Amino acid sequence: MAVNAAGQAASRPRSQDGPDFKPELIQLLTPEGERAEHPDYPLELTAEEIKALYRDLVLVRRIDFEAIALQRQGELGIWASLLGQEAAQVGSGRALQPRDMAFPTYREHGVAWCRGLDPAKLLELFRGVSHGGWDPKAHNIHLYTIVIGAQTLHATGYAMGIQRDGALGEDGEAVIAYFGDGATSQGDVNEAFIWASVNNAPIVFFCQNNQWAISEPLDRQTRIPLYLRAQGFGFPGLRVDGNDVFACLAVTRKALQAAREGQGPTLIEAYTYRMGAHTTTDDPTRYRLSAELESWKLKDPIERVKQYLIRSGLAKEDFFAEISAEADVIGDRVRKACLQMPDRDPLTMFDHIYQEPSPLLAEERAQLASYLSSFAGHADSLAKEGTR
Amino acid sequence: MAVNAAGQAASRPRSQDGPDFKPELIQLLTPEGERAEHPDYPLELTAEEIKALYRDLVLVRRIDFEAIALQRQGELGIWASLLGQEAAQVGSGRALQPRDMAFPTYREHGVAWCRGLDPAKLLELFRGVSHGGWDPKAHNIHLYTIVIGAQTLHATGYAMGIQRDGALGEDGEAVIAYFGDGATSQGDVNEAFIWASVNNAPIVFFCQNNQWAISEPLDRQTRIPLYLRAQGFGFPGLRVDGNDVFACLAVTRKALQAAREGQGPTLIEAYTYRMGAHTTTDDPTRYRLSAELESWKLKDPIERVKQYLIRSGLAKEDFFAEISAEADVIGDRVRKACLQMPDRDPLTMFDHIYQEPSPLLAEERAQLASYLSSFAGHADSLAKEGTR
Amino acid sequence: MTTLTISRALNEGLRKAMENDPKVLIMGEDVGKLGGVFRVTDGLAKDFGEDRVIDTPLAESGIVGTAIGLALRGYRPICEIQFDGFVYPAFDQIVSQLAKMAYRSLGKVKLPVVVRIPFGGGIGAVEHHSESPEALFAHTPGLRVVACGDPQDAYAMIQQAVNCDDPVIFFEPKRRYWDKSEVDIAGGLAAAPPIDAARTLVTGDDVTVLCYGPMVRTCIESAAAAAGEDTSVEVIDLRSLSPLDLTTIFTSVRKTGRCVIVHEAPVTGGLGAEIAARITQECFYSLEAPVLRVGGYSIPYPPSRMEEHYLPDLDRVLDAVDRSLSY
Amino acid sequence: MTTLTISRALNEGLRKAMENDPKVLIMGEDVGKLGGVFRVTDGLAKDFGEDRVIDTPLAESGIVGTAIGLALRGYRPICEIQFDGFVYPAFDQIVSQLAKMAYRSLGKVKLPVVVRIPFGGGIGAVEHHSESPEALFAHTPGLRVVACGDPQDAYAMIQQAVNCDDPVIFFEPKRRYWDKSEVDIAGGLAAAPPIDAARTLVTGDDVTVLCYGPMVRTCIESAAAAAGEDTSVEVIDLRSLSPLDLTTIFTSVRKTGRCVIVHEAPVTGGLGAEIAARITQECFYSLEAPVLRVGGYSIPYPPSRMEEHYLPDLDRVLDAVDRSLSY
Ligand SMILES: Cc1ncc(C[n+]2csc(CCOP(=O)(O)OP(=O)(O)O)c2C)c(N)n1
Ligand SMILES: Cc1ncc(C[n+]2csc(CCOP(=O)(O)OP(=O)(O)O)c2C)c(N)n1
Ligand SMILES: [Mg+2]
Ligand SMILES: [Mg+2]
Repeated sequence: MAVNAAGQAASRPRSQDGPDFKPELIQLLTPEGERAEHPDYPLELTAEEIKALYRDLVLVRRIDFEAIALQRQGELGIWASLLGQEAAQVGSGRALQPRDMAFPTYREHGVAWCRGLDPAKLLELFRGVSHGGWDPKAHNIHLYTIVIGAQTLHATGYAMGIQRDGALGEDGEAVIAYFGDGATSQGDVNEAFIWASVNNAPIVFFCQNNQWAISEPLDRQTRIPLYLRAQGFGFPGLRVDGNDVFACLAVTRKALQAAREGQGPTLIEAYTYRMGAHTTTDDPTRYRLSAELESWKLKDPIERVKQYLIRSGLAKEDFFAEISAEADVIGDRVRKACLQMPDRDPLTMFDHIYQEPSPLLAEERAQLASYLSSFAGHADSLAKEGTR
Repeated sequence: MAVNAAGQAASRPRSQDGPDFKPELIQLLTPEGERAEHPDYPLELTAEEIKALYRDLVLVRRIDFEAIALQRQGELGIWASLLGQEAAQVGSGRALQPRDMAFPTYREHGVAWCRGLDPAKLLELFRGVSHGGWDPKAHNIHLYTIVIGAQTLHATGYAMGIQRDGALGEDGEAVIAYFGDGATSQGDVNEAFIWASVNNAPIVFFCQNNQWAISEPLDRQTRIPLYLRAQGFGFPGLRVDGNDVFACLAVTRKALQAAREGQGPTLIEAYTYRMGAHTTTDDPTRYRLSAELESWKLKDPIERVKQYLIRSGLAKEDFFAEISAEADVIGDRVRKACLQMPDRDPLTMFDHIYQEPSPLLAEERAQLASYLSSFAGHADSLAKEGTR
Repeated sequence: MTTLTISRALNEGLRKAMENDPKVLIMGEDVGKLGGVFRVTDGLAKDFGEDRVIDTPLAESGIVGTAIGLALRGYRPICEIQFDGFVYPAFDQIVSQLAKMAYRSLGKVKLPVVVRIPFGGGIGAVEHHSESPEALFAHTPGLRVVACGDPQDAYAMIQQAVNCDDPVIFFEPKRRYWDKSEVDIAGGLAAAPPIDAARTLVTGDDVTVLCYGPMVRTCIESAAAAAGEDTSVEVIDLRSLSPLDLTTIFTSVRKTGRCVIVHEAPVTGGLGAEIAARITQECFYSLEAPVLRVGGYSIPYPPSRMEEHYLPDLDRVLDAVDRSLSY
Repeated sequence: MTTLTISRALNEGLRKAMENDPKVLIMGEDVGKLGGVFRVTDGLAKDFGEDRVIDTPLAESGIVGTAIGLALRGYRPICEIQFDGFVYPAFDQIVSQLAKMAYRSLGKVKLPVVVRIPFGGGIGAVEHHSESPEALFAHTPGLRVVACGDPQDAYAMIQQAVNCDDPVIFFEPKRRYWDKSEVDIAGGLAAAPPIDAARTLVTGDDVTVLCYGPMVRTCIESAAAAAGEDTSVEVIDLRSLSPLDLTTIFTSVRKTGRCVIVHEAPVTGGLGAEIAARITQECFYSLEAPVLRVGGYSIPYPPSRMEEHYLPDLDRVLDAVDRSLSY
């Protein structure tokens, strides 16, 4: 692929967004639930594996659904729904080895699920009990990062650590960094591309292009398909059907393995759609047409696996009923965990600023303690409060 | 040029830095002083035009030379030499129309010259008399920007202003943003690429790849040729021989005209070499081999124009002697301007913070004024000073 | 007089500014069709077009950096930073470019750029959505830093900020966006105090309380409560955080001899420190008590279910007033 | 005892830290072969290899962001920011990530990252090379902010910073890099004061002078000059700018009753404001005079040929001491 940039300059307009340019969309399972083949991505899955993927998809959607309901009922401050992006997250999440490390945004509930993180941990954040609070090492999933793009640099640095640990090779380690289409505009993400490329770091950049950054459509961030960004930095980029869990699994697995074996970074653009609002505080009817949503409904990531399972005779109604029942159980469990989640002692807000609290922090903590205790049972202070 | 990124992913390693990939280097004048042709960049220059370019090259080198000497003699705090980059700067600088706007770094003395800025203005900055102090509108050259990459966003915003003013078209306006190879790693520069691309802004990104960012060689910033960066953002990039003033003129002129006519941004990588130290405080012998320097000496940007003028019979010895004499005059003038440059009244350091000075600034100014006057002729305060 | 929320008052002010001068632009994330996540720019894209109300790529440095370029071209851009915690990626462009360009050019360049930042906590948000970074900008010479506290100021000050030829960091009290009160839209700007003037909202003799942004309402309520206990509190809305209106501050403190400063930002290194230090220096012999500061603790903004214990409230203001009086 | 410059003492300290722990890395622009523009990392790339002394791409956000990732992997990265004015592109990573990760994770994540910043003016440099941004970081909970003022502290504190499990912003007094004095290399760290302790360098009774970084030498010289005029000045090097060693400060001020704070950063909103406010609050009845502040004016750092008039010097310190005594 010798790129003649001079020729390109001479032959404006640009070909990559011209009408003649068709980005390839890697697909292994059509929206109708038919298996497709791709020469570079052979994928052999057992019936059990496919069913397990189906189960993941259904359960993460159910957890998401429950969280939305909890937010509506005032139990969560906010929730960022993954609706529509289940396949991208489960496919890539299941491509990871336990030893690999994942760096999520705020929407990767499906990835968190695949890593084995208790969904209640996520609720803690969205309920406002903590800013995350889990141990990234426990399940090799880093804390949610809210500042757009910042985690891509952390992921790249972590990958540089893998190199320094000599943990490459067939059984080596790799990193996956998640981010959205909007995030590709941030300086940090582009710097991460540079660091990863220059260091040939073992990292997969997994961009869920859900077509929207809150109210801004993709064309506010780029005028060419996003996966092409990688070629400007000297590493491969590809676009996969983000609603196809098989394809997401296959391309991510291959990219991770390449990374592990020292072949450096890959950018994966998972072409998908944010079926819901940006978060529970957003109202997408203000900025997008329902026709778009309807067209994406036909590409639902769960339905096509179900169709495939049915058509191929791998699963019957009882299997679907069973998963559905399990989903309800998990939904219930999530709900209970949320409702029973204790509030933290306000004084713990002073913990973990430094490894050892400074005298000033100790003093401030004591101030708040005495202030709080002034409300606790002291008749006179209560009376005083009454006058205010 | 349909890029099959999936195929690219499949066929690791990457082709753009593989041994089979030869980036095209656009050249219209060989190091030996022979005219070359390029189908996309026909260039017709009159003898007078070529001589004028030669004059520019010699004069800007002479100004640079004088500034280095002034720094050595303690008259300037520091100087960033353009030695070796004269063709890139003069070629691109002369491609600009007076109405176009240039955004320089701290090394674009040759561009400043082409824009008509008095070199004494540059000395003011490097002497520490002001941080710039010229009016960007006077010659349509913005202030020098020292923070790496920051000016590329200003340039892009300015270009968006041109669009809003409706000042596009054959006689329209365009912007050129200068930056170095190191700068391509900054988030800001990549964000500028995104803004320019998404807005199809009338801007030329002119990267002088002088192979070094202080002590860091190019491979610390990228693993593929820099001009290829543009394709990741959806606009054309090309590499030109940065020591070839004809080629720099031709490619920049064409890219500017394309920008003016609404065809959007271009990235030009001027492939050149920093012949001197990064600045007068730098010691390049600590990090680079003299052999490299020697090999680039053979590609000197001035010598090849001279050879061309001689061979083609366009100029004789008297012309070169005349330019050389003029250079000495200008060198002298620059030197005098520096030596005669008045220091500013210290109290002017309080000027131009806001359009109207705040009371606090007025108070601080008065404090300094009275403090300074306490040293001025007051016998007792002088005596007091003596004891300290 | 019209009853408006702060959000709406800002919207009306922006509309006026855009009507008055075709060079005024709005740029930011989701400011167009959506009208901003707080609806401050609601309807403006529709009425002024996408060339003047620009949904930008998602990058704050790019927003401020290109705004600077547009200003160099003669435009008057108003940047919206979606939330306080997302201004940091633009920090370099603000501190090293926006703040310093007039100085760098010896006054030959003006950058009439406004950077709007919804700030402060109290809305139950996740991390990075409740920051109060004003002290960082107030420590940066070359910037004007202002905060509005009520709909009338919101309406007038945003227009004054747009008209101002200096760069202005414009803080909006996020949790008060939906507070309503009367705004004199017809009256124009003539009656509005200058953008760099503090405003005495409650007159009192015993203690001066200084505040701005979201704490204005809290402090007015505190003054009312204190009045019920026969303490006469003077409440001053600083409005301009840099430069400070020191004359108004000193005059009041010389009268009362006591001062409490209230803000949401951590007390340590916050704006209150500067004000306390200046008051102490200039009003040393008038002070009956040390200047007291009420603000956030020296911790990152806590998770939202704890924020009520973090944020200064009526009780903590009154407590400080009492402590001041006890000296 | 060995006589070393501050630059060399830092170099020796870094070398020790790298020898002691293979997880210690150095990363930044030109830190490798060149040894940094101030030669602080001279020879380290040669001795520890390019995998441990990393010449990074030219982007400060990338430097700090990837350092965070390396720390998450168990490394202890030391980032060099080439000059103070170039830390701003990394501001978001420092303030929103580095400072907050321990808190975000409820202590499950530690980020032992050191960000070294040569700071301050006085070297005749162009714009952006003479900034003093320490107050911005001191206002950011979760960071430790320290400054060394002499070779001994440089040697010990850089090692303590590397050993510290909190993120540390480490300010180095640029214009003092070539100041020489005795360093106890053999003695190790046992004798060194803790990294968060202030140090009394000159004992005195009349006025307390607080300083750090490049102003330490200035203030010691001022104390000597004042002694010649029978004024007994106590000079304290703060060393830790956040958290502050308030005990040492208060003890001294309670003794002297007067205090002058000296730093290069603009007085307005500078660290001196916080210290002055705290002293006034805690030592109110001990104060004979308001705490006075000596520092930069409320302007961007001026062109270098004016900097001598901008920077606090012996005369301005003594002037403030005199003013303090005149109350
Ligand atoms: C630096 C920064 N700026 C702004 C925001 C506010 N914000 C949160 S999500 C979002 C849109 C993100 O879009 P995208 O990257 O496509 O991810 P998606 O939400 O679609 O998954 C914005 C602007 C932020 N979190 N961080
Ligand atoms: C944001 C920022 N970081 C660091 C520096 C210090 N610095 C000045 S020039 C330079 C190297 C620039 O290299 P390049 O972009 O290739 O331009 P060149 O100097 O080679 O012309 C560095 C690191 C700076 N000016 N700005
Ligand atoms: Mg998106
Ligand atoms: Mg270079």
